[in-house]
Amino acid sequence: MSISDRSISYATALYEATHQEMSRDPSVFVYGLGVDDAKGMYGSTMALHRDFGPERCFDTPLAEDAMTGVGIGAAIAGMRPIHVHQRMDFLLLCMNQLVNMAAKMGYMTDGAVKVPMVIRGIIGRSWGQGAQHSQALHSFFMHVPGIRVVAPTTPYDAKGCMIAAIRDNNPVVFMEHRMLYNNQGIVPEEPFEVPFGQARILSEGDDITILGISHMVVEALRAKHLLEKVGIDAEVIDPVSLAPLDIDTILRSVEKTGRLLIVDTSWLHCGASAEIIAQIYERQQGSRHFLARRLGYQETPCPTTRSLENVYYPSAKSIALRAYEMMGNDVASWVPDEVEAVEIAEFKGPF
Amino acid sequence: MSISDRSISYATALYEATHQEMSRDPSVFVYGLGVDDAKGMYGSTMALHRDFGPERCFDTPLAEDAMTGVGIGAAIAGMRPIHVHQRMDFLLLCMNQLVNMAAKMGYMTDGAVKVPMVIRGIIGRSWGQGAQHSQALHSFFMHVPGIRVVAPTTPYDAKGCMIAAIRDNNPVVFMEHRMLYNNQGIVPEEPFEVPFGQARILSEGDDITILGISHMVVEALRAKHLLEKVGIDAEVIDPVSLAPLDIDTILRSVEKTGRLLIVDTSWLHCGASAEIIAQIYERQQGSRHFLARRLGYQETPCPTTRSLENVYYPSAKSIALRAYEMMGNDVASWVPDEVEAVEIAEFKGPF
Amino acid sequence: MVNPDNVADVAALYERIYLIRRVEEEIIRIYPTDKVKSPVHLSIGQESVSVGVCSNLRSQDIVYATYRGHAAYLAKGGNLNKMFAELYGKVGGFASGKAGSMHLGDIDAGMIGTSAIVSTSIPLAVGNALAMRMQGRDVVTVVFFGEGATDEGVYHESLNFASLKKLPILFVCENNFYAIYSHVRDRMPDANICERANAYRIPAKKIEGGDIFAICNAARDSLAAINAGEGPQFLECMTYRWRDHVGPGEDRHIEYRPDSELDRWIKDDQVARLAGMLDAATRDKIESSTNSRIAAAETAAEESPFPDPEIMYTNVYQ
Amino acid sequence: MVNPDNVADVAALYERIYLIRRVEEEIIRIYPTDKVKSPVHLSIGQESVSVGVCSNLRSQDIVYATYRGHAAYLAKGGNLNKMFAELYGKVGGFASGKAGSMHLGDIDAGMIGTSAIVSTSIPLAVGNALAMRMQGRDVVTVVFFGEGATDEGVYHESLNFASLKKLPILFVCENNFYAIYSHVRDRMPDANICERANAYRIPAKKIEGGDIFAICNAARDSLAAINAGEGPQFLECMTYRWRDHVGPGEDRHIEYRPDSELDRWIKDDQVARLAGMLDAATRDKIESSTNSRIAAAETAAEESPFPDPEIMYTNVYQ
Ligand SMILES: Cc1ncc(C[n+]2csc(CCOP(=O)(O)OP(=O)(O)O)c2C)c(N)n1
Ligand SMILES: Cc1ncc(C[n+]2csc(CCOP(=O)(O)OP(=O)(O)O)c2C)c(N)n1
Ligand SMILES: [Mg+2]
Ligand SMILES: [Mg+2]
Repeated sequence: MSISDRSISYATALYEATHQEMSRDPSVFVYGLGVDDAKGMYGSTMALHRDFGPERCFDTPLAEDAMTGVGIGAAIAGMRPIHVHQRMDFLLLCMNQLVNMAAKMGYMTDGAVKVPMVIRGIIGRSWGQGAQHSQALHSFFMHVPGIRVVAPTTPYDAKGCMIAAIRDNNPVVFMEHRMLYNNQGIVPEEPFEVPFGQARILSEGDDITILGISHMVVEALRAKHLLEKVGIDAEVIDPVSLAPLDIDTILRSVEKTGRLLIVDTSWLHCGASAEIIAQIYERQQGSRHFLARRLGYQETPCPTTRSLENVYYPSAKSIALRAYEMMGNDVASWVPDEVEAVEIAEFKGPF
Repeated sequence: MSISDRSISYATALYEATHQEMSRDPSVFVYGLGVDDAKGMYGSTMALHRDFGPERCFDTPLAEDAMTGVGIGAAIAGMRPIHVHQRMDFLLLCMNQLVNMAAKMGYMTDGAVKVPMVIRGIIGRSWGQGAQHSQALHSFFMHVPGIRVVAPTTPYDAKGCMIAAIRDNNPVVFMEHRMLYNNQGIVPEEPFEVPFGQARILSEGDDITILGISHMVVEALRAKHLLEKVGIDAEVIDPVSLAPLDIDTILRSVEKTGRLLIVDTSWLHCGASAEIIAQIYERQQGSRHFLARRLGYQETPCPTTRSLENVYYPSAKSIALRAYEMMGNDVASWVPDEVEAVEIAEFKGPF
Repeated sequence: MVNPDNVADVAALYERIYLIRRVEEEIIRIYPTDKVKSPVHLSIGQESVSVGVCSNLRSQDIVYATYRGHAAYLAKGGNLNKMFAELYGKVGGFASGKAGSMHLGDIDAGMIGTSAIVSTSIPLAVGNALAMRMQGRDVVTVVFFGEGATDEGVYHESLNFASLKKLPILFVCENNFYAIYSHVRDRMPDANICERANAYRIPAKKIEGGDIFAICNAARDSLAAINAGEGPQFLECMTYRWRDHVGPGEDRHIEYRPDSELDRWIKDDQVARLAGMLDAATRDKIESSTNSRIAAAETAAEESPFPDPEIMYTNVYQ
Repeated sequence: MVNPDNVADVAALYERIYLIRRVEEEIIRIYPTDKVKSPVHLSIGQESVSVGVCSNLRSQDIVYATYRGHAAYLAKGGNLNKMFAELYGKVGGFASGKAGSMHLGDIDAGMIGTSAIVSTSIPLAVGNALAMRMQGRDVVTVVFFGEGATDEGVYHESLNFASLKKLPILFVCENNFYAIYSHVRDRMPDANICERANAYRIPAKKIEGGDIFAICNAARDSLAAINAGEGPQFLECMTYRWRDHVGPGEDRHIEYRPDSELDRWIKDDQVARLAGMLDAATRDKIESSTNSRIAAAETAAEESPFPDPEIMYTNVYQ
């Protein structure tokens, strides 16, 4: 295996990025509940405290609000903190610090201070996580000027975005979906940055644009394969970064296909999917028709039982069916093959 | 003056609604920082503690998070709390309780408990409020299933929505814009409910639909008058309730005018304006062209100085100009008259 | 006062604590079959806290607890069949499978649905106590939480407010030394939880060793003080979790805590202690009837169907 | 140790405190002209806290304060011209008018921008102290906050963490008894702020009466302890706000506090006290130079232009 073909997991990619940046820059440190425990945040912070000492990778009291403020204060003082949250839901405890302080300190001082901080929020989906351990809150942060939001899907982007996030001079909400952690992908060993604000066309197609966010990119790719069997050629886009958002790439794709299906890992109302449709529409201003649809969590809190969970989250199948319908077909006329989402089927904990 | 012509202010309407409901139902109580002080929340809670006793209208420690939880627990136990926040920005301190608990307790118990609670959030705009005292966070709550969001503009709707919110069995975020408090309007004395999910066409027109949210409805009406002078006939819509949202009424208007300008009291990204455009577009699916534009806060934190504040917020003038442009005109070809927003010009505190 | 020399007292406690222990052992047994497809946080080793406190409660009293809530739910008299069906994600559960293990609760049993976000139920319990006062109802509210929850700001805000208003509430801290794998000494400069409660002018008592009789009696005294209008009371009950933080497994291999520490607590098992105080006949009777109840609950849960998709959309709004 | 018998010491304190008092009196004078079109939270009556504490600080030390931050800013050596221009919303302000009175701060003076959300700067100050430790820098962090801020959960989380990590930080509570119109007794079962700090194992001292010399000396001792590696220290300085919570006005008509209480504090005015300890010549010199500085700052602020709209879009991201 040549170096350039090296395949590692998403979790390892995060780990490697963090380790490399900590080696390069002594101002980088990692903290949060459990970052130095034996599970090392699904491996992504594993043993960093051994390599860099307990001052640069430390556990904290259960105090998301103050610990966020501590990170902001440290960032203002020249450090580059990475604050890790086992569940993105916990960010609800520190919205005040993130929105009122992190997003605004640079502006309120007219640039005299900056807040270079990474906030890692892990979307907790696996099974039976229920209403409070399954939420993705990217739209909140997309709403607020002063915060960047990235949601890489591939190990390559996980590494490149993490390095870019650490080096960025602004608070960056770094959204990770737990079902991506074991995904493998080719990732260069040397450090590199994936610049924010550039969407990726993961797979070209002429008939319909399917934009997935985070783990939904994986499902969208699976849906593409299903759709191939009925002669539909889907283009799959991963925005990678949500704020800034690369609307140009999405727009070009939609202008080609005339159809846009957005699949989010959250609810739709006032979500990323609404913003993308609104921006596409504002850009086009009726210059050309296009069809647009959104898929995401059902508009309910997340139920715990599997029979409802299976319906709650979009899947390759529900994406394919919606795309099929958008191509003018009757959904009743097609039963897509069952595709197993291995990362979901094989999940057995650590819960 | 006959009873039916009685004109009262927005603040008085809120007060009257609360007073009437407290008289009717002993489970209603009001709490929050300063609700029982001499200013009585701009008059809206004035002296309730005298009429109903300090148990039913009380000040609290500065503890938005726990005090929200206290309200939720009391609501579950059969009370109907009204929690008042002097600034909507402070809701950032209790997002966890609102999103993880209030919005979900009913669902997580499959209806065994309910959370009939009103959360009053006052948008702090006046002058020089700066980045942390001027935010409107309705889009956050619109995103989350299980929460209702209303933003009445007129004294009539303020009273009717407040009564409906108190009687509703769900958490209701009740958004009030400070520049509306002194607005006068005709309001029946007897209690009445304004049902959620019904938009109002405040003023009919054929050329363009201008949808304002909260105080922006007032500015939209002013813009309509400006536009009349250049022969443009705007229809002005007030959604009144944002979740549920009456998309049908908006859609009908847009189908008539072919143009939709949404003016929000917040940022645009993933905001109410994005959601409305997305829903309209999903409903129409290219069946007819329409133009859509959004106005709102500039995509920056709110600056304190007046010279920037004046640009930061949409105004009658900026709305009129945008509408004028959407009618196919060159904006450089028209200088609208200056209109004074009296509620802003005359504002002198209490800050 | 629970009397260790009174067989009826001991038998009543044993019946409750044995049920809880056995239910969780069954969960461990069943778990690998993937019937409970949800995180479980077992109380094994900690049962004496819930049982000791709840043995003093009346049916109208209200309990709030945490995601580690099996013990509290059963100690408060929760419905075994509904609980198993809920763990299995079936319509027979009290929340049709929408809740699962982390959101156990049942208003009929006087336990409100629990939260998976540490510390967030505490102010709700305070709000419940406030409502009881406003409604003039003779109800005491009890809230269970781990020592980790005391790190959170909302905990402090809640204690301050409860004390300010002298509300009828009993705070029960189940101090098992760890929050996941993090020892309390790595989270507090000094684990002086009672002193901190005192700083809010809340009388607090620490009970060592998980001693079920001491817990019973301390709870009884605290409840008496609450009923006498003395305002909130606080118990810090030292206890120990035998299993991993989440899931059915043991966790010795993780090596975040000394084996000897765990072994010491296992030696002091309160279930075994109570069992040893009863004669064989009494014990057998309790055990066999308990085991039949559990078996029946499992069968009922098996037989209950999964909810249909339409159930998803109910009770989002009330 | 500040020596009341040492004229130089007294003169230095007077120069600082007189400046602050006069600046705020000027704000009161100017306010009706609408030149300061923004809420102002005056420190009049409370100046001795900032001046007493900051008289012990070195330029490299860092201060965090609140929306009631004029006194702290000037006591820390803030730039008068930039401050006036900022209050006027002009480009000459340290934040080009984006900050205003509620977000006063100036990294050059070692005071980081303040927050209008009560208590939210406290963890930032703790983070600053953490960073100084990590960077091995000889810097002490001081954070000022009102007694109202101690109600908030984040305050507790911050104290706990600072003490856990033994960080070099001085917490200074300016206890003026009120949060807006709400007395501390209506917010805490007992206003035992020092005891609560002690519960986090942070040594705390209460200073009565706003006594500037006592504050100076207590701060000096606290800073010495911090420099000796003893971790965070705490001062509760009793003080009093003479004016309304916000705005330039008096507030006797609101009747939320007894006139006699205010009168007693006015009688103990620390500005007058220091003035009385100096001979007329020294005093005059300080006063006239101060007044010229203020007049110059006002003129400069007048002359500075308002920011152009493009300025709005700068520094949203860095
Ligand atoms: C606000 C919040 N932060 C972090 C977590 C992750 N978490 C789940 S349980 C737990 C430990 C809680 O410890 P403790 O309160 O002592 O309860 P125990 O699990 O020991 O019963 C943590 C950190 C969470 N669920 N909620
Ligand atoms: C989190 C939050 N809650 C409420 C407010 C409204 N508010 C502004 S100042 C203030 C009083 C704060 O009192 P204290 O901390 O004692 O400071 P002081 O004003 O007395 O200096 C309140 C409640 C706020 N700004 N932030
Ligand atoms: Mg614990
Ligand atoms: Mg105060």
